[in-house]
Amino acid sequence: MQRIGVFVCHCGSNIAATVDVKKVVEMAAREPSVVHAEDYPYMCSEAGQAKIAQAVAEKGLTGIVVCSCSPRMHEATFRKAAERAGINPFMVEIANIREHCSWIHKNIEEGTEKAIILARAAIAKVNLNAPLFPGESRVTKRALVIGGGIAGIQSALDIADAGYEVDIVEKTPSIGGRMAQLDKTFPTLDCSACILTPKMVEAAAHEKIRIYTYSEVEKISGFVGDFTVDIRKKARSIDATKCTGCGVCQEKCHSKKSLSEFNRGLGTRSAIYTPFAQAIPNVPVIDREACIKFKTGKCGVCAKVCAAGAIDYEQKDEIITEKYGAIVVATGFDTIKLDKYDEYAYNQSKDVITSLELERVMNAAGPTKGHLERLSDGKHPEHIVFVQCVGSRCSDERGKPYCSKICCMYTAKHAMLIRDKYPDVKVTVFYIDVRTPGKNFDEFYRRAVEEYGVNYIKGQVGKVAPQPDGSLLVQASDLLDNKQIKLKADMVVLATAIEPDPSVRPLATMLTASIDTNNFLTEAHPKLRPVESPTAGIFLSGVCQGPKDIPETVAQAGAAAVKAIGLLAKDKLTTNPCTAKADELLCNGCSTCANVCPYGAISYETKLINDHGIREDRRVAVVNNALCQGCGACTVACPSGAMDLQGFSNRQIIAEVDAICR
Amino acid sequence: MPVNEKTGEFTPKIVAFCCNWCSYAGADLAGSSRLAYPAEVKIIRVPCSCRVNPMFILRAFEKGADGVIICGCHPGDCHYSTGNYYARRRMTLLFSMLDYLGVESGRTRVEWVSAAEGVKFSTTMNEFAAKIHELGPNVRLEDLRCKNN
Amino acid sequence: MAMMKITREAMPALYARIAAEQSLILPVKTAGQTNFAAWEEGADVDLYTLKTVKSAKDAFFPQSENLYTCKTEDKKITVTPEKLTDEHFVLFGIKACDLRGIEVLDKVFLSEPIDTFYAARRAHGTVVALACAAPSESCFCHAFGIDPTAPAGADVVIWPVGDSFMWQAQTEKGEALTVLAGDLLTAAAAEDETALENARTFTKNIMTKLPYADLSLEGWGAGKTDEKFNSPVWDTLYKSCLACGTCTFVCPTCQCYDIKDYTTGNGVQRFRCWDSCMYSDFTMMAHGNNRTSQMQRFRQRFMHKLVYFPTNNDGMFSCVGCGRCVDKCPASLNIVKVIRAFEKAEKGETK
Amino acid sequence: MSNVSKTERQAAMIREISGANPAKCMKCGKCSATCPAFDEMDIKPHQFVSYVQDGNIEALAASKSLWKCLSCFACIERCPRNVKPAKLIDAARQIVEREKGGDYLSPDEIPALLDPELPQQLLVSAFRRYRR
Amino acid sequence: MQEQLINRAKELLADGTVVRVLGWRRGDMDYNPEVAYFNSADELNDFVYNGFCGANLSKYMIEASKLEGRTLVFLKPCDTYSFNQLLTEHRVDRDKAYIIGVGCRGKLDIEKIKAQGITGITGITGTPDAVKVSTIYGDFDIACKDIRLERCHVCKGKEHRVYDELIGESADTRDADRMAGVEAIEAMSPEEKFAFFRAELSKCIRCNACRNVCPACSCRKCVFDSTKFDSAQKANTTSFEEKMFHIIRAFHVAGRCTDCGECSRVCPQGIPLHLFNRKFIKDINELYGDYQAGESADQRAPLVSYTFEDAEPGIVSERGSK
Repeated sequence: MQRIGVFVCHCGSNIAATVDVKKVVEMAAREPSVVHAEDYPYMCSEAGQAKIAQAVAEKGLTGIVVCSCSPRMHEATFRKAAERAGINPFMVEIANIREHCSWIHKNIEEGTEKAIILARAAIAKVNLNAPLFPGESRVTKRALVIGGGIAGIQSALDIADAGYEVDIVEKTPSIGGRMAQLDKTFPTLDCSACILTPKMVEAAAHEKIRIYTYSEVEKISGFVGDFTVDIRKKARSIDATKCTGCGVCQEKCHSKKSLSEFNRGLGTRSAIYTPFAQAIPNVPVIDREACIKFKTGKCGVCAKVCAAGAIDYEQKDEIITEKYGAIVVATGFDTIKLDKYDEYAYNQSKDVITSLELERVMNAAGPTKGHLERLSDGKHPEHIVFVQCVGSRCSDERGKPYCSKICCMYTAKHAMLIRDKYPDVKVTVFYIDVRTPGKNFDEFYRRAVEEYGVNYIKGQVGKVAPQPDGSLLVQASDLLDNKQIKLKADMVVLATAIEPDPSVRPLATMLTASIDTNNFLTEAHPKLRPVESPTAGIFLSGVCQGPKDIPETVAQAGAAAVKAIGLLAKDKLTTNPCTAKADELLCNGCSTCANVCPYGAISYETKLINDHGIREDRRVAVVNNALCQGCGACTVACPSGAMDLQGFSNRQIIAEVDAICR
Repeated sequence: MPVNEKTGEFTPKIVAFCCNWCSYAGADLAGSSRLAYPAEVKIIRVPCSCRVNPMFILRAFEKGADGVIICGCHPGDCHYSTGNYYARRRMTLLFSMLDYLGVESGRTRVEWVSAAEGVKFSTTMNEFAAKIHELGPNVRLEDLRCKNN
Repeated sequence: MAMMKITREAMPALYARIAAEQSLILPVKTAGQTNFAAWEEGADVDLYTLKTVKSAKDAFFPQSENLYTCKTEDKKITVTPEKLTDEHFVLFGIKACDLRGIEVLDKVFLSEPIDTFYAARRAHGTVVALACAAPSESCFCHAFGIDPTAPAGADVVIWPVGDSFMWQAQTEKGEALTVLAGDLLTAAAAEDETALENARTFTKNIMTKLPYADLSLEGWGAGKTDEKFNSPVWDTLYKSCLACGTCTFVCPTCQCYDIKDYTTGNGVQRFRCWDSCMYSDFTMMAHGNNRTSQMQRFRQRFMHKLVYFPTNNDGMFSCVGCGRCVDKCPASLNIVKVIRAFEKAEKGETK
Repeated sequence: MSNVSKTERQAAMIREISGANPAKCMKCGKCSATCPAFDEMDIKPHQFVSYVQDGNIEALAASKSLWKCLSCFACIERCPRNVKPAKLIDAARQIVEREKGGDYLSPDEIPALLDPELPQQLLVSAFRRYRR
Repeated sequence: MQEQLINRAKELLADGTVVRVLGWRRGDMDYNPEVAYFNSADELNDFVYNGFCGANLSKYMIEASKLEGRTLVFLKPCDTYSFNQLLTEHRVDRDKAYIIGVGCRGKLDIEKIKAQGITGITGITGTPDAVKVSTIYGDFDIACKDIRLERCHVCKGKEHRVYDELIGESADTRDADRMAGVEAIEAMSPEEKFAFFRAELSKCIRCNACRNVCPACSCRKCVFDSTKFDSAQKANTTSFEEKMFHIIRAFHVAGRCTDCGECSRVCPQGIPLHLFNRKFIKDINELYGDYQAGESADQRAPLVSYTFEDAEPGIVSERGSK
């Protein structure tokens, strides 16, 4: 039998006011295994903890029950105190007589009676507690960053600067991401490429960073500190070691009609291409779907013109297997498809574009060389209408229920830039609310209105109708004037909702990281652990976690990097000892437990088992303590009761049930 | 039948299994917000709602509990990502079986309570306790050996 | 003692009369199955079913009974032994085979050290036996020298004859019951006795036609351990055994029990309950089990009934030929198959 | 007192009949931007939602708008919040009709009046609107 | 068909495909053949296959899988579901089994013959449609459809789900609604339900026949035999005593039970145990989509899967006690 000490805390008057603490001590002392019981005003104080040490020394306690506040508050405190006193920390249980008792019950009799029962339940549990010892697992000192946009680049740079190796996996041919597609950035209006390119170069040049572009994560196994990842390096059809990036192949390529992904489909590119001029690496890829050589076997002009002999039509996908201690997910976003929004005529008129497309139109390297013109006829527009909240804040299945957060600001930016460069163009913005929380954000918006004369109208656009003369009829409401208005516009720009990049879903499955209903990765805690995934060793960077602008993304990327660095700085990880454990003698090897394990922590071995003298080879479950997080799903799935959870064992919980019901 | 000695009223025994991450924290919040609910409710902390074995529930009834409620994170919010989905199926089937055996269906309940829902925790417990009062003592699942022993 | 008679219509009144004085245990049909149970108003008494599912042994050796209760109060433990029965009861409608089963149990429980729980029940029970009229194909009581038409060892024997039952007290206890029955009984006439004799002859005649009429126990009995124990026959026989306890629990003579504790919350109830040597955890000890294979467990059961028990009890077999195992074994195994398999194997050997 | 409760009852009825929840409205005005009958309405579609929300049913019932809505359902189609202004309007119309009391027609009279060219939707809509 | 099976078994033994045969051996009555291993052509002369070979041999394959060499096993269509389920759970070794899918036209229940008041049976002979029961008290002709096992009235069909070869014709003998029994109970008031189950379960003698025959209850050590869980018990002392055992047993096999009906067949007290399992099956089908355990060996059982939109447990009280 255990020798249990019970310590009842007054918590000043927080507990003592509605629980007769002395009575709890008296009743607890009567329990068979209790050899010591006392009360103290503040158990969590130094003096309170000293009481524990003293009682352990004097009475030879083997288990401790502290009747106090929630274990979520001070369980760790008392476990440490026990450890210092020479008792295994897992021999401590807390009876929550504050949050679950004294604070909610006014009647002292009721409160005392309940506190006594809660104490008994904790005593009953401790009776069955066993010392537990945290395990250790090693940490591979290398991080993987998935996604090579500004979030991924920043995280990688920060981790690498701390002295750890980092690999970036980017699915497109170049790093840079969405930010590379932007023309200017708010609220400073500096050129996006001018601030991004140096970062890209820095990442490429960093001795600790390896960049796998045109590559995707194929398989992830392992656990925090020890992930094994298969990366598929797609065949570029170019030998990157030979390519000089001269660009002649792209000029000479006969297939030039593929839509440019980088220009959002507004311009074309050759079959052999680098997405944009500053691409890193500056090594083209051959789009095998478009390449004449691959389609017909003829052509091969790029190979002929390549002085370096870098073209390799035979190149195959390559699988690279690498170990990582931490993974940063920075998969970013895309804009939603507008197929379901017929009323905005996006699919009917070339002059209705998304804001991201406008970025390309405004950009000097874009399809119009930076000239603001209608994509249908190249004419200079006289009136541009911006529509806010297209697909954002929608509760129907067409759009997204959340606010995309960045649209108000970039629309103000676009309006301002247009008015600045082309003062003759009239700009009207239809908004529902203008949301500008951020440093210098509202000032920026006000400048658009006050200094640049952008016309903001509160009211949503109901319909955009292409007219026979090529103009667009915009029908909207002006809620402040309570009027319905019809405007003639030459271009309409839709502030299209953003959504997580579709690649995140299969990735989340591979990572066993949870995602929310909108496919954003879930953070471990929305306030206190916003850059960590609930799955240990996975960190979140950028829009994959939720909509955010560039400064926020960079800030979060840095935060994720710090968390990853914190992990990589450790040589060993201690693992939570409250893990599942299979009793080999009872295990059927049926795999039911493995089917419900969210962490893939259960595997099977065929072992020679000696079952009370019967020796036979049996398939039995083995739990990987480093992977197991202790949820207990397996323990209930297991019909024979072979699987049990240490610290919350079947018998412990049953003892608590019995103590409460007696 | 558990009876308050002074008032002579039926005072039920109610066991609440709360997952550590959401519902237990929700109960803590109810406490720190001073949102009262009957002292008849006693909480057992489990790591996840998927840790609740149907045997625990039957055991509680056998030992004289009059109501058992399981609280976990909202579907989709499980700390272990999927635990409450399994719990949901298990409990649905178990409750259906108990109903089939003629046990009053109000004696068992599952409620998803997040760490932020102190109010919901308190209202849920008040409602559940009221329901158990209405149903009276659990006779059909108790084990007579535990009575008076 | 005098032969009396009671009509079938008068039976309910008899039950009520007995039950008013003491508890009455008799075959009652519940949810389609007939088992011995305490009579209560409206009970569906069923004397027609030849074999109750379980034997009547529950009346003296219940499937589960408390031995004592430990109650913890603070740090004290109080132990309260279960009170021995001090109330009289009547066990009504037991068949000759089950009655022999009780005789077997007596050998076990009433020899030193005496089982006080069993002894108290035996002392307080009055046994009314019901003679068989229409044996079934699984009956083989005759192989153990039992006459189903003349149950031995009862306090009262009754015989179904036409619309009545013949009633004859065999002991003083039986006489007392006859007195209690009072005017419900009438003296039997000469023609009644003739009818009874005819009925018995008819039944005995049927016994000779039953499939197991020729069952022989030759080769079994006291002292046969060595010949049987190592026989290879066991190896093939046990294979279909499911290791359930059906045969044991329906058997009138199986007397093994386990002692277990039930935690009530404030202490422990120590109870004993029937156990089965067919169970893998039978006599489980810290080091394991002394019979590790189902073959060994299977062999144990039949060796015990047909060899060990006779060896220790003057040749008395601890099988009564009730045939319940024949009827109920889920795997269609039974003691007759065992006996015959050996017979066949041994004949083969001598051939 | 009775007036208040009547208003509340009516507002609740509108919610029930329409199956729409005006509280979901985020005041974007897309319904009014879309409405083909906007100019003829004294209370505009987006205001309709506020009126129901505020329990200002009397004014709503007295409005011209009630009878100007074409039931084209464009607002329902485009509403990003699933508030269904046209359904609210339709529900208000029903309430007004019900208060008048009495059926216009008995079911027996209907077949004779049916125009085979009549769109079925209108017919069903009419039944829904005018039945008690 | 019996001769065909014996001959084929002899061939397979002779050519070394299998080293033993798992089948049914002639009993001491016409109606009680027992499960047996046959190691030689000689022993196969006692092999029998008739209407009383209801026993499902799948579970015996757990032990047979541990033996050296391959075992020939005869599986009826419904038995193959159990075999598949055992395969899913790694409890049998497919390579150790040579499966002859044996034809089945419905199996007979001796209890139903006895329930007609027939006793003193000396012989049963017959065709697939009717049997002649000879007794010392006279002879009786009975139509097979009146004495089929409960499971045959709700036959899962004549398809074998797993086999190496097929011998014999099967027939789908379904003539009843599988869920009718469950629905009848669902329609009762809580008091009636409780009274029904208390009466049935009070008969239970905890002989464990239901558990031990059940192909889904294949645990090496049942929780109810294990001291680890504080659930070990052999028999209790109160009246509605065995509810815990039966509820938990049904729960443990929920989603894994193929509804083979062996539990009800073997219960010495005639408790309709299938009503527990079918309740779970019905709920699973209604709430999570139709699922038949053992239909194939690579299905994911309903209790180890989920969807985001699963019904909430509150649906039980919403549906109400009808």
